[in-house]
Parts: sequence; structure tokens; C-alpha cells
Amino acid sequence: MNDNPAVNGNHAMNLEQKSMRDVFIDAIYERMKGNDKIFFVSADFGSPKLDRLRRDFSDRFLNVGIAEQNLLNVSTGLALEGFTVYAYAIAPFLTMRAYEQIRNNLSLMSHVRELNVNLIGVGAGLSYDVAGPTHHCLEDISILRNLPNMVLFSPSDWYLVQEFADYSLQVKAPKYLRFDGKPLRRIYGNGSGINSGINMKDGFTEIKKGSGICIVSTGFMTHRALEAAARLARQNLDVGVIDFYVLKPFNEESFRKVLGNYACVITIEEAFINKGGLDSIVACAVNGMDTHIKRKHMGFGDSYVFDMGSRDALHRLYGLDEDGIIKNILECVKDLA
Amino acid sequence: MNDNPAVNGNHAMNLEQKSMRDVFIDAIYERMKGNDKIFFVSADFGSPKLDRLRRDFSDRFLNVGIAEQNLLNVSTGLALEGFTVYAYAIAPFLTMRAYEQIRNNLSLMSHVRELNVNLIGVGAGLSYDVAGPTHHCLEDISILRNLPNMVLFSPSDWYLVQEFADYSLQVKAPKYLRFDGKPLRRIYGNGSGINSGINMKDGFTEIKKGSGICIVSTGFMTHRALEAAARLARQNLDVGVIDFYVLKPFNEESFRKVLGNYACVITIEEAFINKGGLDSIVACAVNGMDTHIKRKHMGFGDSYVFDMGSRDALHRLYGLDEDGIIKNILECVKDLA
Amino acid sequence: MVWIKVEKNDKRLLIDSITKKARWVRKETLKVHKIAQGTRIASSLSCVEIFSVLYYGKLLRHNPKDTKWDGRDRLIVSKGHGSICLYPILADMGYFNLDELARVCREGSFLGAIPDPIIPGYETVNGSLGHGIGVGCGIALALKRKGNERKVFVIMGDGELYEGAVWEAVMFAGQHKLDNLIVIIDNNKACMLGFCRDIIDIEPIGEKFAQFRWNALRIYGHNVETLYDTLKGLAEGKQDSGQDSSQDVKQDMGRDVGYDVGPNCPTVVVADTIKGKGVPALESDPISHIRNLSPDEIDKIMVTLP
Amino acid sequence: MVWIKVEKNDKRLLIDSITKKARWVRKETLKVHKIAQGTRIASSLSCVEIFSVLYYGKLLRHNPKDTKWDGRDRLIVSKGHGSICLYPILADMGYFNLDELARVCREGSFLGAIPDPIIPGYETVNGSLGHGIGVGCGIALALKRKGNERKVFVIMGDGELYEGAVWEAVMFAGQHKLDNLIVIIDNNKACMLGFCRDIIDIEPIGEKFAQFRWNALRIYGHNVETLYDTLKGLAEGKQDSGQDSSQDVKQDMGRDVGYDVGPNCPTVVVADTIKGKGVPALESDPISHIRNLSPDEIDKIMVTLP
Ligand SMILES: Cc1ncc(C[n+]2csc(CCOP(=O)(O)OP(=O)(O)O)c2C)c(N)n1
Ligand SMILES: Cc1ncc(C[n+]2csc(CCOP(=O)(O)OP(=O)(O)O)c2C)c(N)n1
Ligand SMILES: [Mg+2]
Ligand SMILES: [Mg+2]
Repeated sequence: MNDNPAVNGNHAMNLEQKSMRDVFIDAIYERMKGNDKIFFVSADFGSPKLDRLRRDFSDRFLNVGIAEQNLLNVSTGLALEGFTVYAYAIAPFLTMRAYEQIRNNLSLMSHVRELNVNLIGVGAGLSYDVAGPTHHCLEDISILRNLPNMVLFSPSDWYLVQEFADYSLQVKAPKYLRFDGKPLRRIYGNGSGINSGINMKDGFTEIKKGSGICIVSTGFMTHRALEAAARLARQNLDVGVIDFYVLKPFNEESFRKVLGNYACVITIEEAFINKGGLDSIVACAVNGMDTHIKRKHMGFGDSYVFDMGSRDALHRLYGLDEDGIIKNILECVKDLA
Repeated sequence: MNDNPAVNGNHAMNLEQKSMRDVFIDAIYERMKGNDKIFFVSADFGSPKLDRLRRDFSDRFLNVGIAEQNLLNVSTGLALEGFTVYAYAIAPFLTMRAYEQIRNNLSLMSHVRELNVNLIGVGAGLSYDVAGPTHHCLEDISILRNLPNMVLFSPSDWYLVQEFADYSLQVKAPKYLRFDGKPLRRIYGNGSGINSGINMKDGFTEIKKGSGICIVSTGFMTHRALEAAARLARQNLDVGVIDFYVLKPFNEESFRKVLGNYACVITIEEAFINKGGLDSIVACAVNGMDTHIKRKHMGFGDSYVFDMGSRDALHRLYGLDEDGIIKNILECVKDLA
Repeated sequence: MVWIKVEKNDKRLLIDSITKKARWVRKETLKVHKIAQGTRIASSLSCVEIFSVLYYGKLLRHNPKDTKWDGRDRLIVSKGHGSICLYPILADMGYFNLDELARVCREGSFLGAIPDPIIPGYETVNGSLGHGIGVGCGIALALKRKGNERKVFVIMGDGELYEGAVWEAVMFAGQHKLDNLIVIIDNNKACMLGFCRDIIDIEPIGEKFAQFRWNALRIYGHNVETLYDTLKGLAEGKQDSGQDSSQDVKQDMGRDVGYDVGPNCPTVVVADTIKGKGVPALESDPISHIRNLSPDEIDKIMVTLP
Repeated sequence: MVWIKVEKNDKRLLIDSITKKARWVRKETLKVHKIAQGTRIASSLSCVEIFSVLYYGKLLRHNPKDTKWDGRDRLIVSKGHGSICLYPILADMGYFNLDELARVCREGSFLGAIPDPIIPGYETVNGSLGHGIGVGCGIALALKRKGNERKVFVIMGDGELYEGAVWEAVMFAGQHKLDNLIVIIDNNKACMLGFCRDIIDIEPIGEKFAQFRWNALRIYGHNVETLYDTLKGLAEGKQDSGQDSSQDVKQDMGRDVGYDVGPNCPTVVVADTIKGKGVPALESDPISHIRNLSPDEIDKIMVTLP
């Protein structure tokens, strides 16, 4: 795993920011050329990158209108007839307005039918910072984890997203793709194009080895975790960073093996904490392990965010910026001592 | 707390079975007589007990039809104008078909507006056993826990339900009332009418004290827990039983105090485990406690239940009957030894 | 492959045989309810003729030996709870053994109070109302894109029309000219808590669909011949055929007779039916939906049935 | 209490003053977008006249000093994203300081890219489409039960009509004769990804509401006088007044003019508007919704505006 960017410290090479949805739409566009069994369905949601797809595959692109329930139902019907479907909408509306449709027509139905529907939700966490709490999405990890038979993909960079394109075609299950709304830097597959750190079956990568304490994070927060770890490294504190990208299903045994190297684990997610999100994955994995591992969970408390400001400003306000992470780590250091 | 039925062993007095919804509808009927600011709204869901209410308060009863989203929206509007609203439907459709409505119009809006909407969901867990997985409800605890400002009431008997009627009027917050679909025996307020064991602020009651091991359960499963504990008592194994009925908000400090008396805790719920339900409440409470407490979580794994049979039969099949509980407890005994 | 071509002169014979079969289906449905009281009997009696005509009239192409056969018509039973009458039909067709009817809701059976798609012959999940028509839209569009000429039939309840998701699909189907989509509404005038007109009166139903660019037909849903003529026409792709001009409608509160908004439109058939049809105590009860018939009652009813 | 009675002979003066105010509102809205690029400018320009007439025409009873005043009309801004033009109006009315307009989307402000109900003057949560009309139904019914004669106004987008939840409410309001409910549709013919007619053509909109027992009016939504006459009539409880017979409609694709389905009905006003009104580059762009105007562009536009 030492071909990892964070390990190599090749940060300078990874500055190119791209938006996950644009990378993914391009990747699907390429695959639609050679595969006429792909449908792309949107609930009146777009991106400049989508225009080309709409134009060139007009018979396999659909805009169902502002109708998330029907987005799900139509996608289900298309998938029942053998199409691979990409269903595209704003994350909170996709996952919550159509929750019972996802539950019955995808999660429940795929117990008996093969359904390859890929729900692309754009706007994870506080991506849509200034749009306020109706557009924030702090519930999706938990409520989607509840649904059997679903794959839950929560990438931290666009390189992972690109890698997921083939996976999404091959793994014929309903999936939720939790995309950040903002362009982000690349973490994986740096310079040399090496990407052996990515393991969709494990579901996570230990992108930085550490000793004593590790951070487990997902999505955007992995960038913060890496930054915090880099700052601490300068103080000679070696904190591990585990990036979780397939939250379901994942290899719990592998995960426990990695966790076993640490005495304290801090989870960070743009989600409500203690409500069934990433922290619950860790709480569950740690339970029943022989070694006792301390847990600390960072995320949003039991309240919506009505404050105005950029994502950075809001994170600062809620102690989820790098300072907040470092503070928690230093507390752990004290606890362990 | 020794006026508790289980402690007193007055089980024989508590055999009268009643359905939660009937008890609650009667209690609300009584209150509607003297309080003209109460509305009862149904999404085409009834019960013989409701007929009287429909007839006698026809101007404050509404059937919005099979339209769960509108049930939520209309209830919100009524509550904004100062009415206390009871919104009544089948649990999975109420909580999941209208999830985004609950989220935005109740949970989020009550950050700034006082909204006393009481969502009465009938059919917790596998109450509707033979109706199959669309009617089973294994997600509600977790997905409702995710929503800030909500009260989550998950009673184990109709006496608690009765006690909740006044509470529902006094606490002016949106609430989810998770009612069992089957008539159940009474646990609280036995013979003498004593009910001091009930504490809505704590959110739970240690209905049976034990040593070493305790069960934490909610709803229907508390009946199973009591039975299992009673059977073990005959084998001189003293297992505690904590019944959790207000899953949100509850007094975590009190809960930790009680948990502190035990070395191992087993959670039992008719819900998916490790997904943010009751087990998550316990995992969170235990985290950061000084004493190390072993956890074991019982519930449904990551799959819907397509098997046919009575609730008893299904519980047996999934190891959630008393034998299954006892097996888990005996394993804990071994672990502790 | 069960579907075969029916000659015109065979028609009387066929109608008679469907009628007989429908009587059998009604009785078998009551028998199922006798042992499985969790089933919705009134809801399942109003669509006996609809399902009987589709299957015994050989209008629906299907293959019990190959439930995934690509040449089948797709039948979506959106009012799953009220389709228990389909159990005897599916058994009779060979989807599963007739003995299974004696085990409905019993441990180990696959036949529940509400059908799941684990039952051979059911296409989709259907215990939750308002999903079928949207999923049907997706299937209908997929069939078109695949060049598959089969039809999509969706059976819905009238109360089910209260679900907003239904109207999202109604709008979609009209826009996308899904002329291979045929929705049949079991218009039994009641939902769970009473008559629909007292809850929300959505009559005339056909006019509303026509507004969203659907063809709309209205027929009496217990007349086997009317059903046959109408559905045969639709199965063969004629959107205006089989209109029931005789109006043998008993409880019909609607005013609409038939809209032809143009070619390439989806079609809705509003079938006026009677909830609990065949059981007088149910027929007159506004909350027949939640009424169970005791085994005794059922025995008494059985002898009165033709 | 801001509401005052307007005499007939004051009308010309009033119309002029509303028109002037509307011009100011349009400019202020552009200024907000200049500093807060996250705001939806095209969506907020099509309803400038609608909001201006409601507030400056003194048709809406309200009280900036007491946002909970029981004598207020309830205004629900269901198309929250496209109501940034309400910020200057609310500030002008005294709900908050005009300086706040310079802080939209800035740290510490309460004015976001999408308004929350923490903003004084906003009744409900409205960033998610399709909620307003149903909540409005509940409020309208509650007002009736309380004997409160105030009205409920709901401002919606035309694309918002695709949401099924909207139709659940449409059915409900018709059934319950909510004649204190007035829905205004900002019919700017486009949603996010293009023109509505290309996505799902739901014209004629009024006819569809009429089917569900609503009165339906259709007017040109940028003509202050037409808007005033129509909304004044409705505010005073006359459901058929103010119909825009002159049909000063530019992009009007609808065929419906006015339905009067009887007394005691809710009313929908289909206001034909132009998305991005006032900014030529936006007016002609099918995806004006997601277009931001750069500060430079805005400076250039400002000088062209009346
Ligand atoms: C989404 C949803 N909400 C509520 C129910 C509960 N329910 C089952 S049947 C029924 C009434 C159905 O009425 P209708 O659609 O007219 O069908 P019928 O039984 O009359 O044929 C209701 C409310 C459900 N199954 N699904
Ligand atoms: C439930 C929901 N789905 C999707 C969106 C994203 N969205 C915001 S505005 C918009 C288009 C709205 O079109 P329309 O209703 O016509 O309003 P306009 O901006 O044209 O006035 C969409 C799809 C949303 N806010 N809420
Ligand atoms: Mg019906
Ligand atoms: Mg629009």
C-alpha cells in the first residue's frame, strides 16, 4: 500500500480539482457508446457535462421532471427489463423523498430480482453549504445502510469515482453513490497512475499508516483527515488515516485486522453522529474484538445547521475543521498516556 | 422501583390484552371532549375504536385518503395554526413514504416553529407478520432517530400508551409513536394502579434488576425479554431487564448509571441490528464509560423477512424467541466467567 | 406458452368458459379467506372477473413454465392486497400446485396475506400502494427501446389513485406516449375507511387521465363479455375498441364514457365494480375492506353462489 | 399593521407606485445575486411582479412587527429557491434591515441562497419543492375551523407541479372546498434542465386543476394592473374577478382562460411569466435556471433596466 499518495507525500501532484459527477458522467458516457443497455435518468438535475450525454444518447436519456418517486419507479421498471440504470438527483431529495420507493422497489425487490440501478446523489453532507438545511444531507449514510441488498459508495475523490464506473456495471445490485457537490482534489492513483490502494471489496484503504491513533473517515472528510494528519506528522505524531468508500458491503474481517493495530480510533463524517452512520460501522467492528479500542466520534450533533457560511466556515463552527480534529486527537493522546 | 410488576411477580394480574391504538384512540377521544384544539388525521387507516371519534368529532377528524405525504403536510399546516395533531397510518408507510415530509416539515421546521404533531405508526416490527416485508417495519427506529427535534416513543404495553396521552399534549414537539399492531399484555401499572416505574424523562425503566447481565429491549421484545428472564430466574440466573420506551430524547446519564451495574448488556429489538437502532443507543452510552461493558446485539440481520408464519414462528426462525435470548445470555455467562 | 389465437366463432364458448372459471375463482378465493383470515376478501372479490378474463380469456401472453419469458405481457398487480383471487388462477395455470391454496399464510408457505414477488407469476413488489404504475412506465419504455411489442397491464385500486406517486407516473406516461401501457382500475368505489366519494371524490376518473393525455375507457367490471371485448381490443393494440356502450353499470357514479385523445397514448380502463362482489353483507358495507368473513359465514355464502 | 383600504380613485397612483417598486425590486434582486452567486437569479426574476403586487398593492395583510399576528394572511413561498426577490421587499417592509441585503450567503447572515423560516416573513420550510400546497391546505382548513377569515396564498413553480405530493394536495383542497386557499403558479415555462413542455407538458394547467374542482384563472404575470385586479378580487373573496381578458400573454402556451366550477372552491392563478424577466440573455435560455450572471454582466444589465 506504499504506493499511496499520502504515504508518498505526493500531494503536489494531486491538486487538480474535479467534480465527482462530471467525472462519472463522462465515464458513463464512454460506456454508453459501446453498451446500448444503459439508461441515464435525471429528476430535472443537470450539469454541463450532461448536455453531451443528453444530446448523443437522446433515446436512453430521460428527464422525469421534479418527481423523485417516479425517478425511482421508472428506473426500477427499466432495470427489470435488463437495463443498467443511472438515476441522478440531488442527494437529500433522491434519498429521502423517494425513500420508500428505494426500500420497496430496489432494496426489497432485489431479494428476488436482479436490479442494477445506480442512484447518484449529488450533494453529500454540507456540499450545498449556503443552500441551507433542506439541501444539506446528513442522514443518507444511516438511512441507506438500513436497506438490505444495497451497495453504498461514499468516495473521497474523483479517481475513486472513475474506478467505480466499471464496478457499477459489473456488480448488478442497487447502489447509492454519495457524491460530493464540490470539485475536490485527487487522493488516489497519483502521478504514476498507480491505484493498487483501492480495494472495492475491502471497502476501505489505510491511506496513511500511523501508530496508536487512527482516523476513519469517508467522503469529503478524508481530505480534512489527511490535512490534520499531515499537520500532526510535522509535530512527529504519527496518526493513521483509513478512508472508507464502500460502506456496504465491506470486508469486516480486513477492517478489524487494520483496526487491531491501533489503540484509539476517531471517526469523522459529515453526518449526524451516533445515528447509524460511519461511527456505527466502527462501533460494530470494534465490538467483539479481542483488543479494547477506544472510540471517538466526530460529526454533527442532533440539530440541523441553519448557520450561513461556506463549508469551511461551518466546519469551523461545529469543530469539524482540522483544528477540531487535532484537538480530538490530542485528547486521545492524553487518554492513552 | 420495587412497585414494578415484574419485580412483584404479579404477572397473573396483567393478562388482559389490549391493542395500543385502541387504548390511545380512546384516550385522545376523551381529551378531544374538553379540548377543541385537537385534530385527528388518518391516511385511510382505521380501527373500530376510531368510528366513535369520527362520528362525534367529525369537524376535527380528517381522512386524507391513501396519501401519506399529504397526511404529513396537512398535519403540519394544522399544527402551525396551533392545533395538536394526531396523524395515524400504518408504520412503514407513515415513516418511509413520507420521510422527507417528516424531515423537512416536522423535524427541521420545529427548529423555528412549535409543532405538536404526533405521528401514530401502527405495525412496529413484525406485527403484521403474514402481510410480508412491505408491511414489516424494521427501519423506523433508526431513521426516526436521525431526525433532530423529534420525540421517539416505542412502548411495550398499553398502559404506557395511556400514560403517554397527556405527555403528547404537554410536550409540544413532533413525535413518532411506534405502536405494536397486535394486542399485548400489560407490563406497567399493575393491580394497585401504581405506575411510579414509568419515567418519560429517563425514557426507560429497569423493570427487573439483575446481576452481571441485563437485557435492554423496546416494544414487543420487552415481553420476550421478561419471559426469558423469568425462565432463567427459575434456574437461579438473575438477569436484569431494562425497557426503553422514549428512545429520543432520554436521560443518558441515568441510563449509564443503571448500565454501570452490569458487566454485559444484550440489546433486543425488532429492527435491523447495527444500523442505528436501540443497539446504537447502547453502543453510544457505553462508549466513554469507565467500566468496560460487553455488548451483544440481537435483532434482524441485513435481509428482509420473506418467510411466512406467525410472529412467534418468525422469531423462532431468526433466533429471536426466548430460546434464542437464553442462548445468548448463556454465552455471555460463559464469556464473563 | 399458454397464449393461443381465438377465432370469432369460438367466442360464445369462450365467454361461457371464462364465466364458469370466474365462478370457481370466486369460490376458491373465499376458501382461501376461510383459512387465512389475514387476507383482504372484499378487495379480492371485486377484481375476480378482471383477472379471469385476462387469464382465461387468453388475452395475457404468459408462460407458467418460464416466468421470465421475454415474450410475456407484463402484469403488475399494484393493488396486491386485493389480488388474492389471483392465487387460484395462478395455481390453475400451473404456476404452482393447487395444494398451496390450503397453506396460505401458514408457516413455510410462499403465499401470504399480501403477495410478494417470491410468488411465481407476480412481477413486482406490490404490498405498498402507488408503485405499480410508475414501475409499469419504466417497463413499458424499456420494452419500446428493446423493440419488444408486448404490453404492460397494471391493475390498481381506485383509492390507490390518491397517492401522488401515481400522478407522477400518469404525467410521465402521457408525455412519453406509452401506448403499450394499459392501466385497469378496479373502481369498486371504496378504500379502507369508507366510500371514496366521501374521502376524496375523484370521479370522473377517466376525464382526469384524459387531461394528462391518456385514452380512457369505462366499462362494467363484472361483465365478462364487456371486459373481454375491451381488453382483447387493447391487447391487440386497438385503443378504442370494446367500449361498453350498453352501460351495464350498477354503482357507476362517473360521467365519462370514453376519451380518445389520439394515437400513441396510454390507456386507462375504469372498470366499475362492486367491493365484496358476490357477498351481500360486504357489498353494502362501506368498510367491507376490513371485514373478515368467519368460516361459518363463508360456508353459508358458498351455497348461495352460482 | 400594514394593510389599509384602497379607494378606487387611488388606483392609478397605486399601480404606478407598485410598478416603480417592482423595478426597484428587480434591481435589488440582481444586486443580491451579484454578491451571492449561489442564488437562483432567473427563477427569482419571473415572480418580481407577483410579490410586488401582493406587498406593495397592500393585498396581503401582514405585520412586520408581529410575524405571528393572527390577522395576517399566510403566504407560503413554495418555490423558495426562486424567491430571492422577496428579500428586498421584506427588508423594505421592515422585517429586517436593508443592510442585510449586502450580506446574503455571508457568514453570520440569516439570508441564504435558499430562504429558511429563520427569516422573518417566511412562514414555512421551502427549499424542497412540492411541500407548500399541502401545508397550505392544512393551514387553510385550520383557519376555517378557527373561524379566522384570512387567506392562504401559495406561490409555486410550474415545474414543481411534477411532484406527486402537489396532486395529493390538489385533490384534498378540491374535496374540502378550501375557498380560502389561493395558489399562484409562476408559470415561467421552464424548470432546471429545460422547458417544461419538453420534459412533461402539463398545459393547460388550469384545466387540470378545474378537473379536481378548483377555480382556475390565467393571467399575464408581469402586468402589474392585471395582477392587481385579479389578486385583489381573490383577496376580497371574489373568485371570478380580475380575469385578464386582454390576454397580454407573450409565451402563453395554455388554452385555458378561466374556470368557475362553483362557489367554495380553492383558486389557482396561472400567471404566465418569463424566466429571467428583464435580462435578455436569461429570457431566451432554456437552462437559465442554472445560469449565474457575473458581476460584470449585472453591471451592464443594470443600466438597461427601467
Ligand atoms: C402506501 C400504502 N398506504 C396504505 C396502505 C394500506 N392499505 C391497504 S389496502 C388500502 C385501501 C385500498 O383501497 P383501493 O385502492 O380502493 O383498493 P381496493 O381494496 O378497494 O380494491 C389501504 C389504505 C398500503 N397498503 N399502502
Ligand atoms: C424536491 C426537490 N427536488 C428537486 C429540487 C431541485 N430544484 C430546485 S429548483 C428546481 C427547478 C424548479 O422549477 P420550477 O418549479 O418551474 O421553478 P422556477 O425556478 O422555474 O420558478 C429544481 C429541480 C428541489 N429543490 N426540491
Ligand atoms: Mg377501492
Ligand atoms: Mg418554472
